[in-house]
Amino acid sequence: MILPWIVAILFIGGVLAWVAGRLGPQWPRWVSMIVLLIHLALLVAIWAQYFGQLTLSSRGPWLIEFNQPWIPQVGISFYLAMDGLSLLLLLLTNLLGIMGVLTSWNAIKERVGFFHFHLLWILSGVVGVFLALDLFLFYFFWEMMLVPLYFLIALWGHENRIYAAIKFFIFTQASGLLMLLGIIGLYFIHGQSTGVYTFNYNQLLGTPLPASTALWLMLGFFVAFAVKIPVVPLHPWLPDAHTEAPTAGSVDLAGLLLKVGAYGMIRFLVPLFPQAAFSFAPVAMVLGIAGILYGAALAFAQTDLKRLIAYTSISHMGFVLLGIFAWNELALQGAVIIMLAHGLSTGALFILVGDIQERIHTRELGRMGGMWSTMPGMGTAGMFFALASLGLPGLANFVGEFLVLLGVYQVNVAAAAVATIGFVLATVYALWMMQRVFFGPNREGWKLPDVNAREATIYAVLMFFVLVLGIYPQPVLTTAKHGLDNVQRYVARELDGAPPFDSSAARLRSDNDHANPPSSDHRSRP
Amino acid sequence: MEAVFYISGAIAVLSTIGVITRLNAVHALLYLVVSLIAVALVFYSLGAPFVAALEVIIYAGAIIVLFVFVIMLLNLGPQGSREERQWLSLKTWVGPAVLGVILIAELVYTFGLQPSHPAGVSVVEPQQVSIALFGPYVLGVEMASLLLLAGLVGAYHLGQRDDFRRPAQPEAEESKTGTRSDYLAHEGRALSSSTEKGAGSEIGPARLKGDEQ
Amino acid sequence: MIAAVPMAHGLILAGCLFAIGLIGVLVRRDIIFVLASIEIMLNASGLAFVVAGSRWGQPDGQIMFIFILTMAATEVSVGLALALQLHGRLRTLDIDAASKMRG
Amino acid sequence: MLQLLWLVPALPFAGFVLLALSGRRLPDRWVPFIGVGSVGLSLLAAVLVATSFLAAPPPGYAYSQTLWTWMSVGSFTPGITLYLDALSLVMVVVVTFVGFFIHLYSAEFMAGGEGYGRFFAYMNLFVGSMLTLVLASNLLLLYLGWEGVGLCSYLLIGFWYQDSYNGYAARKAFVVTRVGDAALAIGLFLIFNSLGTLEIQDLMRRAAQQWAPGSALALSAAALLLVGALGKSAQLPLQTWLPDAMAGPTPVSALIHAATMVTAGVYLIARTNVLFALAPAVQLAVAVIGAVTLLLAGFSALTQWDIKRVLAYSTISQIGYMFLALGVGAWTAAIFHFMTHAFFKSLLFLAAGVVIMSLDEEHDMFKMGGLRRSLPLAFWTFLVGAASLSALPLVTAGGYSKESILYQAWAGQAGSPWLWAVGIAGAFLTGMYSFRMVFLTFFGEMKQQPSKKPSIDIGIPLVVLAALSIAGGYIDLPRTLGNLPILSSFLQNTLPPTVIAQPAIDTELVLGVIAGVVPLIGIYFAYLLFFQRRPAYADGPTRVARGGPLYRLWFAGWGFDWLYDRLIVRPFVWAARADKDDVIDSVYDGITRLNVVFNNLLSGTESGRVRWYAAGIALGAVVVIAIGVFA
Repeated sequence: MILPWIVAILFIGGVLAWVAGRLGPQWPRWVSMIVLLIHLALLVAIWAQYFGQLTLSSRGPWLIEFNQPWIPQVGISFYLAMDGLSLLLLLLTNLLGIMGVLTSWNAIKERVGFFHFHLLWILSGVVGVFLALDLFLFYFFWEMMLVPLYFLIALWGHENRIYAAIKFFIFTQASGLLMLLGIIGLYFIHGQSTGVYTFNYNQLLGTPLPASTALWLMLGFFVAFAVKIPVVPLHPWLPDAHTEAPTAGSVDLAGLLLKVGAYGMIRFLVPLFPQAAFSFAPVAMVLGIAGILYGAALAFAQTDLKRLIAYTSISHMGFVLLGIFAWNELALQGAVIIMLAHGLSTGALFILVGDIQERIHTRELGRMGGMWSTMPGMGTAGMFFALASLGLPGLANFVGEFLVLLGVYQVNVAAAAVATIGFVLATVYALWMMQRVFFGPNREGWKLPDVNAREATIYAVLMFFVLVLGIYPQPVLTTAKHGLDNVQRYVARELDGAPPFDSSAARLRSDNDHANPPSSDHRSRP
Repeated sequence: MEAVFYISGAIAVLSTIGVITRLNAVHALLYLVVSLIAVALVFYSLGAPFVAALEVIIYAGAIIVLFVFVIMLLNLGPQGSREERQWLSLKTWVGPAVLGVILIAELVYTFGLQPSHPAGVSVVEPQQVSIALFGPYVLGVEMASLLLLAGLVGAYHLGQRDDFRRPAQPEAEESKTGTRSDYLAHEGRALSSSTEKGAGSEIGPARLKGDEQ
Repeated sequence: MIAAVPMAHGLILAGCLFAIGLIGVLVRRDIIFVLASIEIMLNASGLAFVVAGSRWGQPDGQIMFIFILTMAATEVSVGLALALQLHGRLRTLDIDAASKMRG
Repeated sequence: MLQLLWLVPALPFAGFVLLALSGRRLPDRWVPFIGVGSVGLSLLAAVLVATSFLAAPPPGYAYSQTLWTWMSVGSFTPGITLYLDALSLVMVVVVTFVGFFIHLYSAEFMAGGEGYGRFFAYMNLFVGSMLTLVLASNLLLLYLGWEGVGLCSYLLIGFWYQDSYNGYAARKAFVVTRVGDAALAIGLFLIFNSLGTLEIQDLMRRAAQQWAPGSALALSAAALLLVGALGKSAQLPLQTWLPDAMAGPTPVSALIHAATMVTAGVYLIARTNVLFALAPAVQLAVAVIGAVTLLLAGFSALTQWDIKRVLAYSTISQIGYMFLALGVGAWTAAIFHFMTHAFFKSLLFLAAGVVIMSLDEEHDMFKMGGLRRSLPLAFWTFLVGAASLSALPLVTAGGYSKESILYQAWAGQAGSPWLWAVGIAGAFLTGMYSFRMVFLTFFGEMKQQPSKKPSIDIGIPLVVLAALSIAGGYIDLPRTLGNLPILSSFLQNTLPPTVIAQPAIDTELVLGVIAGVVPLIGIYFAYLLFFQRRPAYADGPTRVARGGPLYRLWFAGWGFDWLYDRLIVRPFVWAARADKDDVIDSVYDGITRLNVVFNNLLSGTESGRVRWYAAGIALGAVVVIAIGVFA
């Protein structure tokens, strides 16, 4: 019964924040902060309660389920379910939500209530997407998170925000419609073959599909998720949307909306169309690598700091795409870790840019430089997160990227080798950013206030999580394993004749058939 | 009886050609009356006397008279046909004529496809028509009456000739007797002023519309 | 008085009248002539209905003609009222003068 | 006492955390206590662990301590496990020892400068990462240390961040080493994919069983590890970053770019010696690269005017010797040379630091001179260092280590006379450029009056390192001179013994004599060229400008920088800048513009004239009928 509350809290919180906006600018901030904290408390309670159950091999596929028929005639049910994967992403959503609210504490001055209304509705849309297991409900939340972000960018954005907002909306909406086609196609094919017309994920899983239609339906889903990830040819909306969005908007945009695409692929795309996904895998991997290299090269060339960071997130998410389509346990775990790490580190970088922009009212790299002398605190934070984004071992991104490349190497050696070049290019743009912003002579003679208490807490919290995820990622890995195991089991079940390179999925299936005792090689944890 | 059909058909075609080629409006209308009467004869020859009567009474009688009435009202006089002459150069006839001929050719071809069944074999008495009219088609009749009412109201409203019945009255900015270009200019001014006013009143959030390129 | 005229001829006659009316509409620039040509086209279509009705010996054709008649009547009245307005406002009967609504 | 092993890397990390968190709040007086103290305690812990290790060597001559499982995903379960054996013991002791003295030195050397706390924070982070690298039991933890030291070298080279050239040099260092690290990462993937583990000891055992010597897997794994080592140890072709790395403060150059980090590659190859033994072709490549690098660097060192760049090229050259030793299978000799090199090279850097500090940041040797009497301490310690560098026989530590390398280059099973000949030529060059440096800076008439005198804090490290530069060699005397191989026998517990083709005492004697005489000839040449005939040029750049094309080629590090700039840097920058506005974005803009064009076209058809629309309808009707009837 708790799942609908998890979605509803933010939903109602948004309305409350808007209403509270009437009373004064401070109120909505506190309302949304309280709502998010309650939401966090709920999630942590769930995690603590179910953590023990995560590692049991006899665990069911879902931690919590909530299924309520919504429009029975058409087979639509209000079906929410949570497993390890979605729990992690919900925690990330909540954390970045709180960071978003904190960072725009006094950045947003006019129509504060309305701002927080949009912010919380984006979060509730994203939470809904991570929990929905009814394809129609999934698409409903998919659309729901889109509109408030459009208004967030359009109303509180920077210079040419209208262009960016419309471009973002068209890209996502058009691709969303393709996904809708895929959903409906699947719905009818399933209905014809089994007589049961339903959008329920579990029942739709096994639908027998002829290869060509499966490919087309899968492509429908792929385009929608590829636009969100973003995959290279479909990425141009991201730099504009990021540069023009207010800080909280771009934190949520980078942190959450990019993950929705990747989550969608793991949850819906590959399990629903396993054969088509694997025949499409080489193409997707090439796109992933292209994303890594192209994103990195362009990031280096940008003169607008926020645009630079936007392109870096294209490069990072290229790794995630690579990991998903390698589809073995290492690559998938790596993809999940990168999703979390990217959310944290790139979110932090956007907050940093927001703070810098608040001080010097520009994002032009040409005018920055030598800011370490006036803002050492900001400099250290910037250095920390730049190092995280270039994949320094000991920080979160490296764990993810290493696992992905390790997994991809088992599937496709050339892909892993070329993707590793991404490490070098990442170093180039990260250090280039640091040089242009913090090091070098202070040409403009900036005399700026260093990090204040609020900003310091944001950076400290994010630094803590990036460091812990980098040094001791085990709790996250075990939770993600719960989610990934049942997704891999679905795919393995459908691919009884598992294609050659998908050995790990088949092997996984054999592991789970004879319930293996909790694996003995778990070293004694301190 | 076929002779009546063919002769009146030919007359109808010739007179309608006459209608569209006349320069003077009244001449055209007279040709139109001839054409309608010819068509009425055709109806009669096809065994539809009631409709033939209707055609003559309503179509030729009422509608064409209405035309003449309006022409009288507009009292164009000779300068009307002078305008017509410089409008109707031969060049303007070519396009539509070609189109018309193609259309006729297509219709002739299509009607010639099936073996055509003789029409007008039996006379349809007016009694039959009226039974059918107030039988299954009673709804149609009511709708027709509604249509007529609408036409009546519309014509009455549009017919208000208040603005040009009082030419001498000095309206504040309406220049009644200006030529067409004045009118357009005046229209233009009114239109643009409204948009400035529209932009001025910042109804939506100022930033949304304000500096949209 | 059985005319036994083949239906096709009737329909062809209606077609010709319709086409001529169409040419009239396209060619003439005076609104009165345009309305007259429209009347011709309506009359032609009525003719076609009556021919069809008489071919089956059913009254339906004629009833349709009656409906067309009423529609033509209202159409003319409104059309002419518009013509009066046009003349009042634009001091001319040239139908192309009223081309305010364009892209 | 072995349980204290985890303290060795943990203490410097703790020092880093303390200094980083305290930031500017900590007054400068307290900074050195934390900075130097943490490394000192780490040295103490290392010594304690070493003594208990030597006193009661644990079973299998190795001790492993697991702190926690870093990550466990399916069969991939790397742990944060420290592994201590003979090799890593030597490395730990040397790193902490030299590190401590350099920290002591920089406490006074860097005093008063801006970012004092930041400097020691980075230095502590470096020592911590280096110790993690050395003590790592699996390649992933080694990779963590590997990247950590790369990061600290970036941070410390770019320490004086106001000057954007330092930033450039720092970025160059990190990116070039990162190229090597990417290759190393691919090597890790390959090893895990085929052997199933990254634990160094396990993977070496499995490699020996599963990989046939010279097989494709063995060759590619060894080659990738080699490229990683080349990047970090600044060997051909990835050596261009080290000379520019001299932009950092001198203690940094001493610690990172002389003693410890640059030898990480040597440690990696020594640590994974089984992989290289399984790939003889790659091992030969190691030797050849080492030989070629030592020669090229030797020539370049001859032409530099900046005292620190001479030492930088000399470091590249000396590491070339270590690679040569590794290539011919003389594992212990390589480590021995690493140890002695750490002592005398850091000594040279520290002494040079004193000279630079006292001449107000003057780097140009041609502007120095006659400092013998004014900086006696610096002069004598510099002389000892230079002697040890040029491997004076019998007296200096460098002599013993280089002599053993040269002997095994000749007599070693994988060695060959050619390698030995290159080694000897290198020794000659080393002698020449090291004493060129001594004569230019300390002899001749004094051009600048030294303003500051070094204090006691600087004196102690110099004296201690000078002593070690001499005494350091006695712990591994070759058979011909006392036959006391303590170090090599100790290292043989971990590293395989060197296979000597035909061990004959006379060849060893002859080679020993040649290896002793050649440096003396080099020094004599330096004496002729740079002591008697004082150089006429006022400063270095004019000397280079007037030098012949060969001279300028050597000065520019054989043109590698120029080549890479043309080959890689400029095309990449140009391509990225050209595509700044994202050509794919312009594709979408193109679509929108196309849209507008169509809009204009179609809106033209709305002419507002009724007859135009009627004509349209009529045309449509005609077409539809035609289609209906004919199609």
